[in-house]
Amino acid sequence: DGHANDVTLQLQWVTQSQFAGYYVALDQGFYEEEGLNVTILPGGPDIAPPQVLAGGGADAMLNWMPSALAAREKGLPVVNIAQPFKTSGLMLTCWKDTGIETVEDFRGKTIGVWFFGNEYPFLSWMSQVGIPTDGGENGVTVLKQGFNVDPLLQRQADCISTMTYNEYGQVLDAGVSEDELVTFKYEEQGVATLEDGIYVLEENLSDPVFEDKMVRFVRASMKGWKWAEENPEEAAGIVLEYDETGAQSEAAQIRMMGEIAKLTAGSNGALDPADFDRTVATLLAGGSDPVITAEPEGAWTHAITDKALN
Amino acid sequence: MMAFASAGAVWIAGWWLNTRLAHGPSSDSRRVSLLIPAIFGITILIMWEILVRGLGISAVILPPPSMIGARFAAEIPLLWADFNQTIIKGALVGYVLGTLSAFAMAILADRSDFLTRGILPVGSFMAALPIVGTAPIFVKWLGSGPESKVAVVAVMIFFPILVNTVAGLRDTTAMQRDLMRTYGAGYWATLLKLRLPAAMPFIFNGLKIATTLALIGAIVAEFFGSPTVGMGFRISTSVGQLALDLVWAEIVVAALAGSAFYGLVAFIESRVTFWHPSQR
Amino acid sequence: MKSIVPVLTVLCAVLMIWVVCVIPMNAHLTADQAQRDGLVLEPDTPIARQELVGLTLALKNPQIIPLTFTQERPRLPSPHQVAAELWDTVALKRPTSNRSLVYHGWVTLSATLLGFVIGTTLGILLAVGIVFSRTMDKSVMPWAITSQTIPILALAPMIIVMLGAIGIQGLLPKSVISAYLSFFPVVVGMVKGLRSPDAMQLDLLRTYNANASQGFWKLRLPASVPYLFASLKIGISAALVGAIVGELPTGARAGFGARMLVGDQYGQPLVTWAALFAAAITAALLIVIINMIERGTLRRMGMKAT
Amino acid sequence: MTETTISATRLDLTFQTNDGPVHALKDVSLEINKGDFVSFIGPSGCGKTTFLRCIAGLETPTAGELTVNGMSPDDARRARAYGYVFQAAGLYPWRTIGGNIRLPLEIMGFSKVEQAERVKRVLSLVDLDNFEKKFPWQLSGGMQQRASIARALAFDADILLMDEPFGALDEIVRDHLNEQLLQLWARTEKTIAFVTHSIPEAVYLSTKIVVMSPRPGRITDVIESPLPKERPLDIRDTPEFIAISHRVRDGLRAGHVDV
Amino acid sequence: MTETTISATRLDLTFQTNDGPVHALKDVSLEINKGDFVSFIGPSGCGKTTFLRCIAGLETPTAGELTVNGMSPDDARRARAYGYVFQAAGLYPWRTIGGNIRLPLEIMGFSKVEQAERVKRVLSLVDLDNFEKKFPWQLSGGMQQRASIARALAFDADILLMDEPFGALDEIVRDHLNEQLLQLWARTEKTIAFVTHSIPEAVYLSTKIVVMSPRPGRITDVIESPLPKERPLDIRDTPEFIAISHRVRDGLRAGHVDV
Ligand SMILES: Nc1ncnc2c1ncn2[C@@H]1O[C@H](COP(=O)(O)OP(=O)(O)OP(=O)(O)O)[C@@H](O)[C@H]1O
Ligand SMILES: Nc1ncnc2c1ncn2[C@@H]1O[C@H](COP(=O)(O)OP(=O)(O)OP(=O)(O)O)[C@@H](O)[C@H]1O
Ligand SMILES: Cc1ncc(C[n+]2csc(CCO)c2C)c(N)n1
Ligand SMILES: [Mg+2]
Ligand SMILES: [Mg+2]
Repeated sequence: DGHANDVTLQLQWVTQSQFAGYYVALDQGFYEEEGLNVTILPGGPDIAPPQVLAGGGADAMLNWMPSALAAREKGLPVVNIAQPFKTSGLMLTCWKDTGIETVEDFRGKTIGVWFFGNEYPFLSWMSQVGIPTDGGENGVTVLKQGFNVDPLLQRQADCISTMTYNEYGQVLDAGVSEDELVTFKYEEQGVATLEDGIYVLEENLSDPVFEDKMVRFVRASMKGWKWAEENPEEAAGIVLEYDETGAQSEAAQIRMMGEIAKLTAGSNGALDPADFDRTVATLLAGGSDPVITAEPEGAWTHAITDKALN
Repeated sequence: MMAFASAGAVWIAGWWLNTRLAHGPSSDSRRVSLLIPAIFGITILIMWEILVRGLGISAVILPPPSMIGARFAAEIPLLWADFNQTIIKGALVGYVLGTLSAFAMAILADRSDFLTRGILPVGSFMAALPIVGTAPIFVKWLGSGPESKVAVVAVMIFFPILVNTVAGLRDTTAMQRDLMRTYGAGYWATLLKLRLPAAMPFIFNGLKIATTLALIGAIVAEFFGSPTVGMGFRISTSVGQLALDLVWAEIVVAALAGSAFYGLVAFIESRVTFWHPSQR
Repeated sequence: MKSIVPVLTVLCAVLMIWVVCVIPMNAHLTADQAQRDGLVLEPDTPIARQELVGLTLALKNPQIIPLTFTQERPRLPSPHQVAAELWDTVALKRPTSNRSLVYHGWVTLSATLLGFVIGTTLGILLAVGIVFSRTMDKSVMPWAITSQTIPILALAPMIIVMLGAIGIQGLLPKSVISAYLSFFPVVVGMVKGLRSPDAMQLDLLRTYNANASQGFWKLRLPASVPYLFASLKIGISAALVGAIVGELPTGARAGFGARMLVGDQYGQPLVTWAALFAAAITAALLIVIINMIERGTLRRMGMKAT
Repeated sequence: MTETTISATRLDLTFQTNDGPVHALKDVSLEINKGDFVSFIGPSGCGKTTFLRCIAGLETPTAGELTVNGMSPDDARRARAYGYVFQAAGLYPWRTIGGNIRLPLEIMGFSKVEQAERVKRVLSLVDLDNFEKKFPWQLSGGMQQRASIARALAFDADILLMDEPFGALDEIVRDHLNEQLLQLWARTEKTIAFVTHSIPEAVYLSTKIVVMSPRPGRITDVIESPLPKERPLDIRDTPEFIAISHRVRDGLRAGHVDV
Repeated sequence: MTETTISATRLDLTFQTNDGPVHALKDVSLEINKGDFVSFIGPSGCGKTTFLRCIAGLETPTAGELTVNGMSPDDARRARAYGYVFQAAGLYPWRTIGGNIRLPLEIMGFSKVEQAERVKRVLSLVDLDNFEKKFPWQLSGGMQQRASIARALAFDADILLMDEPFGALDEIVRDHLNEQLLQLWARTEKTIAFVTHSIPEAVYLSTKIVVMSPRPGRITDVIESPLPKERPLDIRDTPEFIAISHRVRDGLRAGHVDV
């Protein structure tokens, strides 16, 4: 039937180079070569991709693993079928003149954190280093940060969450020079969690038609990613073409593509179980309100990538 | 199919009961006029429960009312903290501030026909600025704390109240005004003894609209930046965690608070404008 | 026409206040930037400057005042910046290009109009039901009020997801949100309007033994027309807000809402401000159109439009 | 002339209001024959309007018997037995004068041609020939009142109920309309119930004058007029006329014990 | 009695309306002396109200001279020289009857004690002793009109301007209030300008009757009444009274060319 070749992918943010691989695959006809008819749905600040998946609005979604594991515990069995992003791009960016040099200096400071399922790595990091997040003298005051860098520029927060590929560049674009800033990469703090994996509903995987479709989808997507890594400028140009808002700037997207390439570089698409275990360990080490309460079972599979990458 | 059939049956039963009550002898008593909407609401809830369970809709899309109720009961301290942050510190403060400044502006505008002509169109233009656009700007200016929520609410309710108050202050008949002129009454006497009382029905109209706006404004503004407490914060983060039962519990709080607030203002209105034909 | 001079006066006043506010609002950012560019400033660290309010800072360092008006990422853009951005994106871009606000305006407007039609129709039907059925009056009205206390931004993603689940995407989900926001003013106004005939006007029909449908078409409906128009004007701007709200979680593809979101996310305040003003201008135009229809209708009906 | 059109026996009507019941009509008995012109006169608030509304089936008496054309008032209303002129003109502002007069004709299902013809006829009856296309607010108060009379005359109801129809008119216009009304009545043999505050008007127009006393509204006097059916305006200077006027005034005064 | 209170010379007033100017008053000249009781009578829409409003400084003539107590009407208004009774009662619905009467007293700064005393006095003058605490809508139309008269009498203005104050009242109450008004006038030597549609009322009350003709409103006749100041009600049956009435009626009829 016709659905055998239709794939809808739900992104977790608006069209930008973070998702270049998929747009490249679409634009360069990699999906078409696989006989696929792919629709990419951009996301937004209030849309939860797992919810879209649950409602049947999409076949696959991109998600950060903490959020996906939380969804599993909420009774929505999503499974990671591919992990194009090897490394985490999440970090905290702070003003140097606040005197912050080490994590210990966070005490008494105000820190902007993204919520919406993205807060868990931060919370578990803080609980690992023993800093309370209740806003007391000795702890940090947490702000729910909007998805922009204003709290830092306006000095409403001493540190904010940034992605290496996007928000950090925006801080620099605002005229701030790198040596006014101090950054803490989650990757370097040992609390990195997996970002931007491809997830599907577990029940669908038992359907061979669906499985085959995903194999082709992952294969084409990875081809897209590798193409994008090699041709960052063109990839950014393709992303811009698909940006319906018309508000993205070329320079920013090219820079983003460059940073993204660093994150995808180490991955052939298959999830590295060691990264998974580290992610789970980080989350289970969480403070009073952990994302997940137990070691997840069957949250990832190599079934798809094994077929796709051969 | 079974689900639709039983939901339909519940609907018919509820409607039948309400029709009986609405046409019954004591249909205007306070008790019955609370009972009827309550029955309507309960009917909807039962249908909701039946449909969600019968059609197997996932709880991460639409949880059944029983689950929402259970979550509500379990999270009362959390809900209370959120309520306190958003409604008390945000919406109410903004409501008072917005109302007072709208009154002040209305009285200023009202002093001259020229100002009124100028302020009303500009005012309705400003009122058309959508909150989803203005809220992030206020968060940027005033930070994530309650101050930005207060500002959003105050700005949002400012123009409805201003427009209503100005319209109300002008809603006197020529004869009522002429009467004051024959007494040689000055501006303030006319304002206090004629125009303010005459404006009350309009002012309350604005105040009632403002109650629902204030709530929505305070909650929505938290979507764009907030401390880690508050109804808008909870709703937006819980959606991300797929804790839809908690989202709906917060929506229930918003609906209860909003209806109570509206009811309170309507009650004061009936006391203050007892003389107006619509209240008799 | 008599209003033009007063409106312009008030606009001038607003602009002037705006211009004056630009200085303190942008003073800190401007100062930080100016220092990086080599200017010597009074408190010479950002932290120290943070202790001062914007106005004091600007007065201590008058050389930064002109710079506050030309910031690329201002906290408060100056009016000419917004005007220039509007001019650029409205007049200088091809209307079919996605960099043109005309294009985005049309995206939002089409959802707005569809939602407005749905909401108005629903509102009128509900009002008729409420006026003619006591059961509906008693049971539905309180819930109509309650429905408006629910934060729409919380419901919007759910509506989009639920409709997306049954395969409805694009215009309609946004219009549903528009309709949700615009039906309420119409219900309230129409109920008031349909109930506005006085006892004598009703009694007159009773003496003719008119039936309910004659009462509706010959008395209640014409009597409600002025109320209807008043609510339509509130309803249309609510519908516009609804469409914009719907554009945030639909994946921010196009429309004023998407522009506001992306402008906010990528640190381009001018994009946000221009979209904001374009939205308000659109609302104002829609209201003007309804005003004109109202005048024509009321004049044809012989009721003087005031 | 002995056919009874309206018959009221021991009518009682009490309004329930928030501060206690208001006894508006008490023990009212009255027979009105076909072709009668009956005027009701009495102090403000004595129940004249209320009684007229009872006849019209717009208000239900709390006790007593009331029949109109042998039916209950409500059945008579359904049978469209009467035309009613309210105390105020009550024209619909969104209809022209012609449209207002056409309203009952539309509801009662007259043909378009018939409608147009009748509108023309009644408009000329009340001297508003050129005003068919005008809207109510383009007319003076007195003209509006005439239009509302025309509206009640447009469909030929046998019974006319008129509540102070000439209240807001000056004496000259009033005299003129009084004459017109008498002519119409004489020509059509309608039964007319007419409320007024003016003693000369009541005496000039009526075959029967009903004097009422204030709350609870009771009938204190029913005067059968000995005046001939043909009544020029200057009949008002005849001794019979003055005698009846005095009797009405005395009856009225008796009701005003407290003044 | 020769002190001039109100003096109008060649007054003209044209309203600018959207469909052309309306010439409401034309070439109106009139002297009213202190202590006069002047009635204005004329067809509906002839400008009676407009003239009264000019005197009260509520309307500005487009041409001509008008002085009140030797001042401009506006200055007289500011000096609170008169009490005005409008054509409709116009009570404020959010104030009780007592509160409505107290309104001018509050504005003019009377003491609380004085206010209470005056309210009591005028309420009894218009026979509303027990209604001080009631709200306007709890009274019949006639009672409301009496309350509005009481309101105008509460502060002792020298000039009373009354626009059809007794329009909605039945004849008996009207007679009673006519008598009361005459007594008050005799006792206090107020100057009264009084608009009415009733010829007997005008003749019974006035020392001077001004007959006006329709648009553009002009004065067609000014009749100085030869009746004595002391006027029992049955003076209305005297030949002088009837003679004056006829003269007024003729003057009025002359204005109604078209009816
Ligand atoms: N709907 C009502 N509810 C309560 N009381 C009423 C109602 N209608 C009339 N009344 C009272 O009934 C009495 C009779 O009123 P009605 O209108 O019949 O008087 P009326 O004789 O027509 O007076 P008027 O000459 O002023 O028109 C009055 O005291 C009035 O207050
Ligand atoms: N504000 C106004 N604008 C335009 N025309 C007006 C205005 N006020 C009065 N007129 C017109 O001036 C004329 C005189 O009106 P006025 O109210 O003085 O009449 P009146 O003699 O008091 O009549 P009535 O006996 O009906 O009270 C009328 O033709 C009226 O239409
Ligand atoms: C719905 C949703 N919104 C935001 C994020 C976090 N996030 C992921 S990518 C990205 C953009 C960075 O430029 C951000 C903010 C998320 N995970 N899910
Ligand atoms: Mg009556
Ligand atoms: Mg008048």
